[in-house]
Amino acid sequence: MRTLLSNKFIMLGGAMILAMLLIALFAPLLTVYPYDGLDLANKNQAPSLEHMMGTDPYGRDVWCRVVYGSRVSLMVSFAAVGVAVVCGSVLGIVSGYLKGGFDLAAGRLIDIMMAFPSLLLSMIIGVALGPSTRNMCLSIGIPLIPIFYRVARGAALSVGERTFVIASESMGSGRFRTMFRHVLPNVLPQIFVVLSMGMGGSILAEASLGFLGLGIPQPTPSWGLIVNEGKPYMFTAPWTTGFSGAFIALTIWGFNLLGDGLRDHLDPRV
Amino acid sequence: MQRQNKKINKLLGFLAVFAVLGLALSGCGGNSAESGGNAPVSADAAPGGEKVLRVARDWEDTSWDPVTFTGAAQLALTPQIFETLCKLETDGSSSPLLAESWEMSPDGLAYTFHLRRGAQFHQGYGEMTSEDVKFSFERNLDPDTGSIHAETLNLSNVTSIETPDPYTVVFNLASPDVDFITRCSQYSSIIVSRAAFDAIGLEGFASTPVGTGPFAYDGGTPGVKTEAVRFADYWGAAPKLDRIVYTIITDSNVIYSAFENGELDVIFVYYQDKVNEYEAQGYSINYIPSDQLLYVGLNAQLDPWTDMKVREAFFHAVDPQYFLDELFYGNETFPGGYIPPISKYALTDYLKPGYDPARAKALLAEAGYPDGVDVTLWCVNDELSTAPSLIVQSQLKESGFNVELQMVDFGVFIDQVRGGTAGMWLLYNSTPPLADDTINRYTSDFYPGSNWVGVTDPVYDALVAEGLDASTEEEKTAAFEEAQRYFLDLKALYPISTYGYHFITQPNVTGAKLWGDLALHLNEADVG
Amino acid sequence: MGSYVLKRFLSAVPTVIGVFVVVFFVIRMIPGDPAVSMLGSGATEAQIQVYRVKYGLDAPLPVQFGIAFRNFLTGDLGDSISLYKPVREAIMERLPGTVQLAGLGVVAGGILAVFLGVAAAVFRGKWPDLLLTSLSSLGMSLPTFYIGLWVLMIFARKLGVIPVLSNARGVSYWQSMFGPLLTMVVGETSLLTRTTRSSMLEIFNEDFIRTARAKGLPEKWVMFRHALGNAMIPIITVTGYNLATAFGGAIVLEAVFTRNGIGSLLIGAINARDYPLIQGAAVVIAMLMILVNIMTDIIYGFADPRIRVSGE
Amino acid sequence: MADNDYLIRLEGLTKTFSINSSRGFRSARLTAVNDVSFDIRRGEVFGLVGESGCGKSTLYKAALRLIEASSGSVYYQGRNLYEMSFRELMKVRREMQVVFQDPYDSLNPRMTLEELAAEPLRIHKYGGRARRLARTEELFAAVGLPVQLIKGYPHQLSGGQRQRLCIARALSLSPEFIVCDEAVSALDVSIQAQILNLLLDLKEQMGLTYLFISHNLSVVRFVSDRIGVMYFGRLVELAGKDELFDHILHPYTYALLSAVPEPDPGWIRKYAVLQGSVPSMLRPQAGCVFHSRCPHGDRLCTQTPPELRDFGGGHYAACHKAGELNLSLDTGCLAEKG
Repeated sequence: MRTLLSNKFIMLGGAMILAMLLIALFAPLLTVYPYDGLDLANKNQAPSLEHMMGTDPYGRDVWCRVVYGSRVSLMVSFAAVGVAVVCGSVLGIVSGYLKGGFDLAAGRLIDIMMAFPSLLLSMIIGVALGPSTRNMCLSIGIPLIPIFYRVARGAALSVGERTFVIASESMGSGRFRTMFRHVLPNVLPQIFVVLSMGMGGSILAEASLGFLGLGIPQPTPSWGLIVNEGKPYMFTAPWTTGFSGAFIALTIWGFNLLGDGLRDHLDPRV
Repeated sequence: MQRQNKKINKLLGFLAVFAVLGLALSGCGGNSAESGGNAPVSADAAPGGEKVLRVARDWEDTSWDPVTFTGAAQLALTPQIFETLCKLETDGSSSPLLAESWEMSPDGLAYTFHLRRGAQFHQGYGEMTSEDVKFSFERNLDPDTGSIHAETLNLSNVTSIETPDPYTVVFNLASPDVDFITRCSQYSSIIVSRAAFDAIGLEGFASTPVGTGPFAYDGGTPGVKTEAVRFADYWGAAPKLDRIVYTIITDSNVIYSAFENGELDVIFVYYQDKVNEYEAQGYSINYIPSDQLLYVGLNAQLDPWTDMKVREAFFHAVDPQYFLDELFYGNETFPGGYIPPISKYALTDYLKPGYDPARAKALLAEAGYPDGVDVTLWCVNDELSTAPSLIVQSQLKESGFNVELQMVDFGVFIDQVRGGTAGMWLLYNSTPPLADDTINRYTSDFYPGSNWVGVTDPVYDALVAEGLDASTEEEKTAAFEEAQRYFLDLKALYPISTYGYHFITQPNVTGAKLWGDLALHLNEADVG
Repeated sequence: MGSYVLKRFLSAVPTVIGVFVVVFFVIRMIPGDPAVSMLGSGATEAQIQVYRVKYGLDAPLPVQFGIAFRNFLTGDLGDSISLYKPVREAIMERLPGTVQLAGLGVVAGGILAVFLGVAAAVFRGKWPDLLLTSLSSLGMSLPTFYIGLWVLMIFARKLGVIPVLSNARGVSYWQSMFGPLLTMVVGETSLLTRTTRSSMLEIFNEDFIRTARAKGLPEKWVMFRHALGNAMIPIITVTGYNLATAFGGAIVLEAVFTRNGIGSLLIGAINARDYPLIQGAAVVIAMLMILVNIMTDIIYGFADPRIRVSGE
Repeated sequence: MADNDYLIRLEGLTKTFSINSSRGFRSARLTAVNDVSFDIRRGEVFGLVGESGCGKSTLYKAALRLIEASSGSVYYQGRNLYEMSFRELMKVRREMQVVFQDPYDSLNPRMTLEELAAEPLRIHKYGGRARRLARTEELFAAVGLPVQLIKGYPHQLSGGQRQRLCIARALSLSPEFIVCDEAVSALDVSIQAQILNLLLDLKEQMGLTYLFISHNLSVVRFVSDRIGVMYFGRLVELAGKDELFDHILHPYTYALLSAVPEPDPGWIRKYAVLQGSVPSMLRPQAGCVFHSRCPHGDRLCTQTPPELRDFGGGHYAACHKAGELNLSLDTGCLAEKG
């Protein structure tokens, strides 16, 4: 019963994410109009046969903007989670395995990061580094580090006690080699489960920053930006924010479902 | 079984504690929030049919001390509270306000003002006298007031201010200043009460305004909400409104829905299509010719703009007509100069739009860029600048300029242009009614702080100096116009269009007037 | 137990100081000068210099840090550049708004979620479970601002039940709270329903549930006294941590519902490069988050003796 | 016993842990290994017995410097491990290997058997891939594992086979000294015998020296040449295998050995059940650690801790009354069935 349910989640979530990836991949084929440029003459037009999702306040086709936006949003989110996974896991494993002074120092650093609401930390870092797609990866990634740090540290603490790790040390393997060869491979499955949660959080952060006007700067189309562009006409021309918001929600939902399925599947207890 | 119950009771007890804690937090928050500005007064019109005007804006000066006011256009509640010696009319002339009359000495070195009698300050700080006028001007020179008006008031030219009697003030100047009267009708020369300053000091001035205007300050939270109530012993005609409530809402979207919901009476709208929409729905539309110009600046010290041909090519690459038609729906005009038409001394018909992409391409080829040149356009990432920058980008592409857009936060933008590292930028430039500052800023010694276009040309400097020292208006006008023509020929700044915006009122609101200082005065406003 | 609490608070002190130091230096990396941001693009060099001297912005960075840090230790957060008033006063004015929104949102969301979670657990595998689980994970996926905008549109514009301007005159306290609260509850309930469901499922497999049923206790009794009683521990913990993250959500909500909490104060401060205000607000938010985390740990410790003894 | 033909010598080895209890800030100190000294001769199987928790495992970890001892020193072939640099220590580790108790937990589930066996070779850079593979196949043969399993994963092996792989791994660098930490305790009896015989055969073939740690007395008796008895972190008695069983000197050893079930049905064994409470590790008592449970304890025992004295023939005991007590297993507790 449990695996059936969780498999259903994995399939459903996986399907949604796959759809998004395909849309991002085959963007040029799916779009007729240019995603950038300007056509003020027919701005804010309701969805019609011609423009499936209507046009945005600058006269561009919303469907094309959203499709190309998926490329940037997914790329930034994957990169941000990448940054978070690498930093968080490495810090977590070294803290969990070495314990001692490093664990205290890293713990303190992570506490500081967790003392900020993640959106606030993204805002401050985003504005400090300046608005560029590359900096966005950092400003969204850094607040996600604590999530992976805690999981990695917990796992490293328990794996560190396992006999084969002590055996490896007794064989004369250096601490870092032991960590890399023995601790890391056995910590990865737990990190993998949290990965999908991280992805959901990252896309949500990109959209929220976009909404507050602190997201990816104007020319590069991203979901957060499209929402921000449509915001002034939210009530008179709701389709711009509506459809981009829907894409954001669907993608996050996909990742959450995938995360649930994975956790149920991997975690025998539930 | 017994032990089990005890445990669960304890747990449920904790949940209750946690819930109560949450509510308590919010409970105690509740009442203080009540006092914090959204007092649950009953229906909107307070008892006894008090006439309340609800104004909304997306930004405001958060300090009430006049020394910190930076621009006329943003003022909304301040004009109702403070007054100046003279009132600037829309035609540029000045008429009596706190000063009943004034005369200038034949040699133009002394101005004598005869003050109105019985003009009272708010909050019982007594009658306005010449002492207050002297204090209001001289405090701008005191470094720790942090005043930014010493320059705009040209105080360095004022040798002394005499107060022979409580109702007469004499300003002695070192050299004649043709626009002295205009300076005395600007927001930088607001008259404040010396007695009030002695009582509440600088901090007090920042949080509570004390003026002589028709409405007096009545509490509020800066950056959130402020209220002003009718001033009983106002010297002039008593205002019809009882109270003005003035709210700051950053999200323009929310301002519109609140206005359409009838929760606001007066709002300021920057988007032309929104204005047309409201016009169609029968709201009353009032155009404010703003002191702002939409322009694109070029830094003549940076490549590729050092080459005159490239700048010329740029001038042929921009089509202002598209902006006027598509962006501003014909409500704005091509300024023809870098000083807004409503400002004094503005040269308005010198520059002619010369949109000619072919010519631009040819010029670029001559300048050594046969297959186009890569340039960067810096602009602020607010809703206003997005559309124009995209238009500039697409237009320039046709003439061989591949434009990379850098839409950045205001602080970052200013850092770039003031640092002299921005090659090309787009901005709404604001100029006070007196154009002296704007003309003066492009002289060499202001580079790069204010002179972002990198023009360091001695001829222009000389012409500007000549204008500033002119003793008669005709001389000043001639010199300034010559200077403007020279500057425009340098092709370092392309003014695209004038930029005004609208204030829109509910149909039942009447009498909101616009003075020469481009601020909305509600002396005669009424909620019908 | 007392020393456990004392130890937690002491360990929080370096974190708060760390937050202050981090914010101090990171915001100074932000390009753009507070003086220029305040004075606008038309400001001349002289005006800017006057301004910088007044707020001590021209002193070398270490000196500025020394002054700010000493004041911070004595509890003085300095004066806000953009609001011309002490930072503490500006924050205290806006803090109740955010705390009450976050507090009420999480508690109301929590209570609703407990029932939905139990229902999902009871009907495990059947349609209510699938519906509730999918809905809750959808609820978690919708960005806060998205829900907020639609709530504003439906309730304020179409139904006119609540005012668009929550801080307008004549608006009752509950009217102004309805919109943001509803938005927050949607998010919080989704988060907690899943926790309740999984902790209930976990409890179902425990032996004492089987013994309770074996003794012939009525199903309802078993469900609420035994199962829910023990499932409360993870629920309380997640509720506590949600309260901490709810402050983040409040920032966006305040932008949508014109609520003047500490979130909108902070956004304004960042745009105006108001260094003292950003530092003050960030530190206060950090203290709130830490306080809530410690409180949750304490309640968690009380509720579950096992945790308290091992003193993790 | 000549001074220098020992392989490894422990001198006053002590290890204390500090545990910060959640109560407050006082951190209690727990002495797991308390001033233990003994030698292990080359080619010998040195058995170490004691109740679980008496510090046996901590002792070998401190001896191999896998954990840092609080005081004392360990001489391996004349060189003190605690004075070596990290790099030198790593080189010496090649000659000292460990076989662990739980075969299921001592093999990384995500590595193939070949990688597992060859890991020590890779760590110490022993020749190229081909030579490593050859060496691995040689080891598989030595421990009686079918070579075709080389590509398989740990979960495909039985308990006995996994322990054989652990032994193969330990032998890969042809070490001098192997510590068997409860090496057979996790296996069922039939497999235990095979592994024990394999260990003894390998000792003969490769001239190895074992430190064989176990709580199972009959296994230790079968394998060891000399046996040390530990109680509460201290070495209480040390003697040759037969000498120990025939002339017990320390009361604790007597109680311990009397608990060994008598295989011969003809005899009924009376078990010397110990009274009194086990002292708490956190608050060490004065005098002999065993006095609270020792039937022969007197005032002297409660004051001065007994030294490990030599009673001739390599028989040492740490008890004031050693030699005076009648602790023989036969008379003390064996009676013919009625």
